[in-house]
Amino acid sequence: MEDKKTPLLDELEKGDWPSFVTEIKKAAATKKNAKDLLNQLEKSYGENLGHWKHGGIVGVKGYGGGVVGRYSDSPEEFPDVAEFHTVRVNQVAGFFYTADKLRQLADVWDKYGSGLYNMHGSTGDIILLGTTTENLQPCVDELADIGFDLGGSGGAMRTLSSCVGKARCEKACIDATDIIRDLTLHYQNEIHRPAFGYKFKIKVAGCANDCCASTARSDLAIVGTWRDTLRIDNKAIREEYVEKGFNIVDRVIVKCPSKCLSWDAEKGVLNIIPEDCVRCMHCINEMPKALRVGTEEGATLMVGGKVAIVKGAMIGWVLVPFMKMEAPYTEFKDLLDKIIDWWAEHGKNRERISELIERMGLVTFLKAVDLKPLPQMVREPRSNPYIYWSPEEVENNG
Amino acid sequence: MEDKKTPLLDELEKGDWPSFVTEIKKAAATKKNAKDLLNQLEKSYGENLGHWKHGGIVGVKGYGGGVVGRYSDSPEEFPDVAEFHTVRVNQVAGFFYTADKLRQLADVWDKYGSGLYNMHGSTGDIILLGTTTENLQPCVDELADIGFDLGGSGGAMRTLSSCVGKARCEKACIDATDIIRDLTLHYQNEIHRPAFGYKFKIKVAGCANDCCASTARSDLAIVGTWRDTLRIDNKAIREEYVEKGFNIVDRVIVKCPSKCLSWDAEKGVLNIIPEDCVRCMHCINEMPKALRVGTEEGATLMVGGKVAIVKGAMIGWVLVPFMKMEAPYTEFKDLLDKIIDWWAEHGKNRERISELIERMGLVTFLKAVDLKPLPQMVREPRSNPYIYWSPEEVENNG
Amino acid sequence: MAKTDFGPPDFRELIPPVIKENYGKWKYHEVPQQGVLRHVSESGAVLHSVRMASPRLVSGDFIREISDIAEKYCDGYLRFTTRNNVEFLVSDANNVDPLLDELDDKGYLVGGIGNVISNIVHTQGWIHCKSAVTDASGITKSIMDDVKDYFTGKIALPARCRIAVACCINMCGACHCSDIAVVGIHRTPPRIDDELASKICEIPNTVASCPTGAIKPNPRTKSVTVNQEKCMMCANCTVVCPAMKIMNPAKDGVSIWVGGKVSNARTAPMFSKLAIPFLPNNAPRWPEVTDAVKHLIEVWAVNAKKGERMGEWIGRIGWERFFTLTDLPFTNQHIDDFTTAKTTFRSTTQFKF
Amino acid sequence: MAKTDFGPPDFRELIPPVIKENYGKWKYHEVPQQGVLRHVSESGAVLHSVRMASPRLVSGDFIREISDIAEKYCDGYLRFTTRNNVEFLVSDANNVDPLLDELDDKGYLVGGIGNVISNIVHTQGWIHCKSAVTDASGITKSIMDDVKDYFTGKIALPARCRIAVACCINMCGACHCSDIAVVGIHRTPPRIDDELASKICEIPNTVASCPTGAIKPNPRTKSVTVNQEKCMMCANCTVVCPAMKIMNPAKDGVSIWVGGKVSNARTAPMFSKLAIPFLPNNAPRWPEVTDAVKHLIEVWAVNAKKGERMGEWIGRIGWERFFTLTDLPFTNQHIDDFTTAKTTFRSTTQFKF
Ligand code: SRM
Ligand code: SRM
Ligand code: SRM
Ligand code: SRM
Ligand code: SF4
Ligand code: SF4
Ligand code: SF4
Ligand code: SF4
Ligand code: SF4
Ligand code: SF4
Ligand code: SF4
Ligand code: SF4
Repeated sequence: MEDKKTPLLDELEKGDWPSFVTEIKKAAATKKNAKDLLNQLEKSYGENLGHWKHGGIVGVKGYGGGVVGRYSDSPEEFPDVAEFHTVRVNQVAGFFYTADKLRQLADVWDKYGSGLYNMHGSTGDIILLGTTTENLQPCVDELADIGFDLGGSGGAMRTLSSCVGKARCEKACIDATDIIRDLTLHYQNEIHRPAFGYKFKIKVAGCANDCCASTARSDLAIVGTWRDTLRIDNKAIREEYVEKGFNIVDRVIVKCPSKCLSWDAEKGVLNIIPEDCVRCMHCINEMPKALRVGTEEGATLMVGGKVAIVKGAMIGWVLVPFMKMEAPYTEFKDLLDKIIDWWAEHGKNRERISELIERMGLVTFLKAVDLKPLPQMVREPRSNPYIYWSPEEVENNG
Repeated sequence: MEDKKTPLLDELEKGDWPSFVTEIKKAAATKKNAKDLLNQLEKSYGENLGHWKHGGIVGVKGYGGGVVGRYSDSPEEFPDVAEFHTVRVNQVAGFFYTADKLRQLADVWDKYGSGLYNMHGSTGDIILLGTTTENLQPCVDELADIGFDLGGSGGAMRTLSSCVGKARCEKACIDATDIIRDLTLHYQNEIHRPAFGYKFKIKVAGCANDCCASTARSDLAIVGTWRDTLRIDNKAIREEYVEKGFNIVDRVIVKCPSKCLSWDAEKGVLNIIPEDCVRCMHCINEMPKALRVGTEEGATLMVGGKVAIVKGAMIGWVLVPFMKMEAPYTEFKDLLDKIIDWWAEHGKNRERISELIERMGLVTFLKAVDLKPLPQMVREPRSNPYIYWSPEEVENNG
Repeated sequence: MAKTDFGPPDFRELIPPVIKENYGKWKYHEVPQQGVLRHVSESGAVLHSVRMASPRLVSGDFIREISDIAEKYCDGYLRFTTRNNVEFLVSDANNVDPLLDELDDKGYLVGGIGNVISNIVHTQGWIHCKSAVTDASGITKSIMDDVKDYFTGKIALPARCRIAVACCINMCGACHCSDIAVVGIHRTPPRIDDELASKICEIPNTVASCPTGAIKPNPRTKSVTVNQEKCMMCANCTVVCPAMKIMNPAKDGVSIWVGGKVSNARTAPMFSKLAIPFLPNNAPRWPEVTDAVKHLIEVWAVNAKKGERMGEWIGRIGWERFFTLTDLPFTNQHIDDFTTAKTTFRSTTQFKF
Repeated sequence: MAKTDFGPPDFRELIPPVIKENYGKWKYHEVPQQGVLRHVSESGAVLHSVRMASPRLVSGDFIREISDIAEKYCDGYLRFTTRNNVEFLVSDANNVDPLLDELDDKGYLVGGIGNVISNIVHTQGWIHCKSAVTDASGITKSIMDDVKDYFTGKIALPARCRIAVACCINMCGACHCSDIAVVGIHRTPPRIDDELASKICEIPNTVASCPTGAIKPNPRTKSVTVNQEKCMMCANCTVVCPAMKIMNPAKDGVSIWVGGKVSNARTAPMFSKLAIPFLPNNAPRWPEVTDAVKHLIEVWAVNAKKGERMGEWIGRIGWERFFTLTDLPFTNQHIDDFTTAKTTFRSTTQFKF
């Protein structure tokens, strides 16, 4: 392998933001495939064209997914990335690591792969970026030895991820990291052996700030909330905020989406109409030392988040307004199983759950998963007068 | 014809609101068809079932529409409404009448019809309610003698209607009644000889209060507006309103949708950010003695309003943000002709213009009628990444 | 051959002199009392308009009677409003009170201006339409009898409330954008007379007429079939193909929709949304319907802020709260499943319990 | 046979003692300086988290280096954020400043907290994905070099601004809900290798893959045809059928979308909307793209009120004003024509000129 020049990519070593090119070069110092990755990438930069081939399925024993096969379309020119498969390694919940754990991982990957990583992929996995077909099995075996298992790919439940949750956040209403730990273990088979028509993603956010973008990009999002009243420490409001010049009216009161807050400047007291609060988190975000989430904690389940392919992007919508989330999360798992069953039965190839619901109707879906219609599920009732009545509903209703 | 009892309908003579049953009875005193209408209606009330037949085309010489054929499905039982056609008579713009004109109308209708009217139909016509096939032609002839012409029906331009406009309203920014008078005369052929695939409705509202529900129920709505700044008489605000206890902040300032108003209580002055005003009319509505519409008057054209059949209801949307409306309204007519041409060319049977636009795409429509895309036309740009590029656009753009 | 295409009488010949002179010069108006508008021109000229309720479906007697009244007090000038009320155009201010007295004597109701319930916009019903599921005039009369104190202004309201009634989902009027709309509905799919259909049905048109794609050609019978699970009982096919019958007196009924508006004042125009999917078609006075309408008005009137129309009030409190405050059940029927249904799904965790 | 299905390491064994002890008991946090979070527990215990920028695509050297740092200052404990920054979890408050110093010495950037531009969420690009129209890592690096003062907090912003970059419209990430999203796009329809297609194309799947229904089977060639007027160049068919090729280096490019968000704070989550339909794919530093992003940030920063995110600001001023303030052209491409397009049409006369 000759030492090719990469003038275009070198441009991306300039500037203060840490450079991925520098990282690839670091790996390339010892790894031929990292070097050829750089070379092929330089070619792409020159031509405005990627050089990975379409297709190519690879796998490891006992798993149906977790690796993404990748082949160069110019193997003669870039022989060391002729095969350059990705290994999706299930991340630790909350993305917590120790130095030791990371070094163990680096040791294995130095041995079998490019020495390049995505920390982390958008779904949440540790992406080990590039190895050969031959190296896959031993790599995965040794990852197992250090306690790392594969994540999901293909028509499977995908690797679950969450925000940091109760581990490091005062706002968490549910134990986000424990939930994904528990569900990940419970659904190992669904994650590792693609048997669905398409991907199914679950993400867990401790509260409505949604620090893991769960409603935007998971088929089922679990978002922490509370049922009682948020906790107000008026003394702290006065001392930590108002008396220090914080404009509580401008910053909080007028921005409350449900207009349920008022500030009694005379008494120095924040009043709330608890039943009107939509638990948007804003007031708590603005005055973290004085306001806290309520104590009757649970989750809102949001179904259907995804990006555009095929029927358009969707932000997940309310499926269950409130569910207690207590280990072992049996109520949740029962519901999830029903959802997956219905989707498996009716979903077409490459049809996400929200597209199936759109095609068959939300009511049909609710019936299938034994949920009652609730106004919380919709922004507004229907406006077009095309109303379906089942014969039973006509009988029971006048 | 025996004198049947109508116990059910008699119930509707009770109460203080003027009773249509009483009206029918008044006509029935001299008109056999009114009497049988009552009888058939009583039967409908008893059975929860209408008794008009499906179909039946009738017409008068020189016209393709303007009458709605109607036949009883029980002609033996109700011989006097065996034929009971409606005549749609084009109303006077602004619904203005004199006693003489109304009496002339009543004389003709007493002679040929049931003596029953809808003043007015939802589209705007005077509905002469019920006559025989035989009487249609002489009735229409004598209506012509007193200056009344037919309105529209079927796949035609429908009878135009408007609010009272400049005739009696200080808010009118366009001469609504003159516009429909002019357009009605200009489009007589399109109104009287159905040649379209479906109905096409035009309504004109003098301002955004839309007192004739134009954007909700016309394929093309002309809504008055202005381009400069609304006129503010601060003295009148103070004297007629604020000093009389009118809470200008609660009633006006906080309700301005674009938050472009502020009240300087000290100076007694209302401030406006003119370019932010969206001309919603609210502040003017609340303080008619102090605020007035601007002086640079014109109209916003809204396309596509309709109810649900087939593809769902639509509220008309902005097609032309601002057009001067000066007689003889040539600019408007040119645009309207292009719209109708495109619809005629591409529309399917029973496809309203908004459905056609939805099917073919708003951009295709804009190109066909020579309008440039404007942000005013949409609430927001697209969110799904399915972008069409014509080969020319690709050429001209990088 | 008769004269054609001459259009309606010219309004300019039918307006009173005060309007002719002050056309386009009106400066402001006030409402000296409910039912009376006083428009003042830049010239100082004044026009009083007195608004009187009309049943819309009227007799020649009525036409002649209002003509007589107009002659007596208004030099013969009058008009109708876009909601079918009568307006007497009084040029001589001295005539206003005598006119009001006469109307009162004759039992006519005066009102309909501003924050009130004005006349109901309604449709033909069994009186003249073949598609009618119910009778719009009858429901209108029954409701207006009950709410007439809101028309005359005897009871105050937070804002105007526009009611519309349609006898079928064709909704000839503005039901789809009304504060309260009453709409006749079917709840059973059409029955097909295959024999007849094979002769007269234009099958492609019939198939195309179905908004939900429930109709398929049936080559065997040379007719069509309806997929019952997809049929939303809209009756559109029955307009296109006379061999499809959907009337079902035992099961048809009435639905109620709320929160629409058409004006652009403050808020954009809004569609009405389903509040009550079914009430019985209980002629001659539809007590379930009138009770429901009254109930909706009362809950709104008590809870809305001044100036908040039905849809604006619901916009502030949210639909979930609307259903608790009105104590109406939320059912399968409320959830949209038509083409843009997904835009109605609540894709935020912001909601009230 | 190897061990399978055991799942990832248990996070409970990888969190520092202070977290173990105060798990679920955190009371509040503050930000003593940009890049540093100070979480305080109900017990009074304190945890400092120091956030450091990462290029996401990292080498073993990087992994070892951050491990070493973590060992030195954090007993080896660290984590990554959901936007791929590194967080050092410092239990001993005395270690915060030395850690910051070392990071500074090594040239690492610290920041990303609160009303800033945090790390860009991006995708594989030419580095690993076969569908990439552009290189996400390269664009990300180019943008972040330009806006790093917003990351470190050197320049203040009205609110947080989340940027995402995707190399194709599959948008692996949250481009569809980001304050600013950069997305690679095609502008020419796929070319079909009929010969190949006749052999390998699963025609029904390919037809079904097209969101706009542009693909029809072609029985003659045993392949498919694409209706060029309906094709929106989404490339989805090329994923399903390898005989369809859409890459076109001369015409492909980059689009920019704005105003999305995912949090439910104040306002509901929002989709990003098209701001700039096309910019050239100008590697290695995409100056047109970085300029556009900077421009958008600057116009927003100057005009938004404190606390207003991009989409909230646009929501207040309206899109028509957005286009005038940013001086961006409004084109045919901005107008939606997908399935729910009509819900984007402005059905009110309320707009700004
Ligand atoms: C690696 C990763 C991007 C990254 O750099 O982080 C990725 C990479 C690919 N995604 Fe993705 N997606 C990745 C997260 C996402 C996300 C974000 C998420 O999961 O939170 C999304 C949006 C959310 C969603 O699922 O809707 C996403 C939406 C897609 C789509 C569009 C799906 C849709 O329904 O619209 C496709 C297209 C497809 O499946 O055919 C896709 C397809 C792909 C493929 C498999 C395309 C292909 O066939 O080659 C990419 C493989 C690239 C490679 O060579 O590794 N990827 N993809 C992410 C997975 C890493 C991980 O496991 O952690
Ligand atoms: C008479 C009138 C109702 C009334 O009592 O006022 C009426 C009556 C009928 N309408 Fe209408 N429509 C009447 C105004 C409307 C309006 C309101 C308007 O024009 O402002 C609408 C809603 C606005 C719109 O056009 O979208 C309206 C939307 C419909 C529709 C649904 C159209 C759609 O695109 O969704 C139909 C169904 C059809 O055309 O097949 C329809 C069909 C009908 C038919 C022709 C049904 C039929 O085939 O028999 C009705 C004839 C009844 C009869 O026996 O006279 N009518 N119709 C109105 C016309 C009177 C007039 O000329 O002044
Ligand atoms: C007479 C009439 C026009 C006509 O050509 O016939 C008319 C006349 C006036 N309207 Fe209207 N409107 C008339 C139907 C409408 C309609 C259409 C409808 O109801 O079908 C609307 C739209 C209703 C809706 O949004 O659903 C309408 C929405 C308004 C508004 C805005 C209301 C709001 O949403 O806040 C105003 C402003 C106001 O009241 O201050 C207004 C104001 C007025 C003013 C004050 C205008 C003026 O300065 O003269 C007129 C008298 C007030 C009144 O009646 O309350 N007019 N007005 C119509 C009387 C109908 C009736 O008999 O009740
Ligand atoms: C560390 C992290 C969670 C994790 O598990 O990794 C996190 C942590 C915190 N978030 Fe977050 N958020 C994190 C990603 C997110 C995301 C997801 C994303 O950006 O992809 C969002 C949604 C963004 C969106 O809406 O598009 C997010 C929306 C918020 C919000 C609501 C912001 C708003 O719209 O007003 C808050 C509230 C606040 O800032 O006061 C918040 C608040 C916080 C707090 C203050 C919570 C706490 O009390 O500890 C944490 C530190 C503040 C900070 O970073 O500004 N976090 N936060 C993520 C850091 C990402 C990074 O490196 O920059
Ligand atoms: S989503 Fe809520 S609980 Fe989770 S990290 Fe963000 S603020 Fe904390
Ligand atoms: S959480 Fe949101 S809705 Fe509830 S009181 Fe605070 S700002 Fe208002
Ligand atoms: S629409 Fe405007 S101009 Fe016409 S009557 Fe109503 S308020 Fe007056
Ligand atoms: S017309 Fe409407 S938008 Fe304009 S200033 Fe008045 S209230 Fe505001
Ligand atoms: S609403 Fe239906 S039934 Fe009533 S008039 Fe219109 S078409 Fe006829
Ligand atoms: S009633 Fe409506 S939904 Fe049912 S088959 Fe006929 S057209 Fe289709
Ligand atoms: S956005 Fe497209 S090109 Fe980029 S990683 Fe995802 S699928 Fe591949
Ligand atoms: S690129 Fe997309 S729109 Fe074009 S044919 Fe392929 S799937 Fe259809």
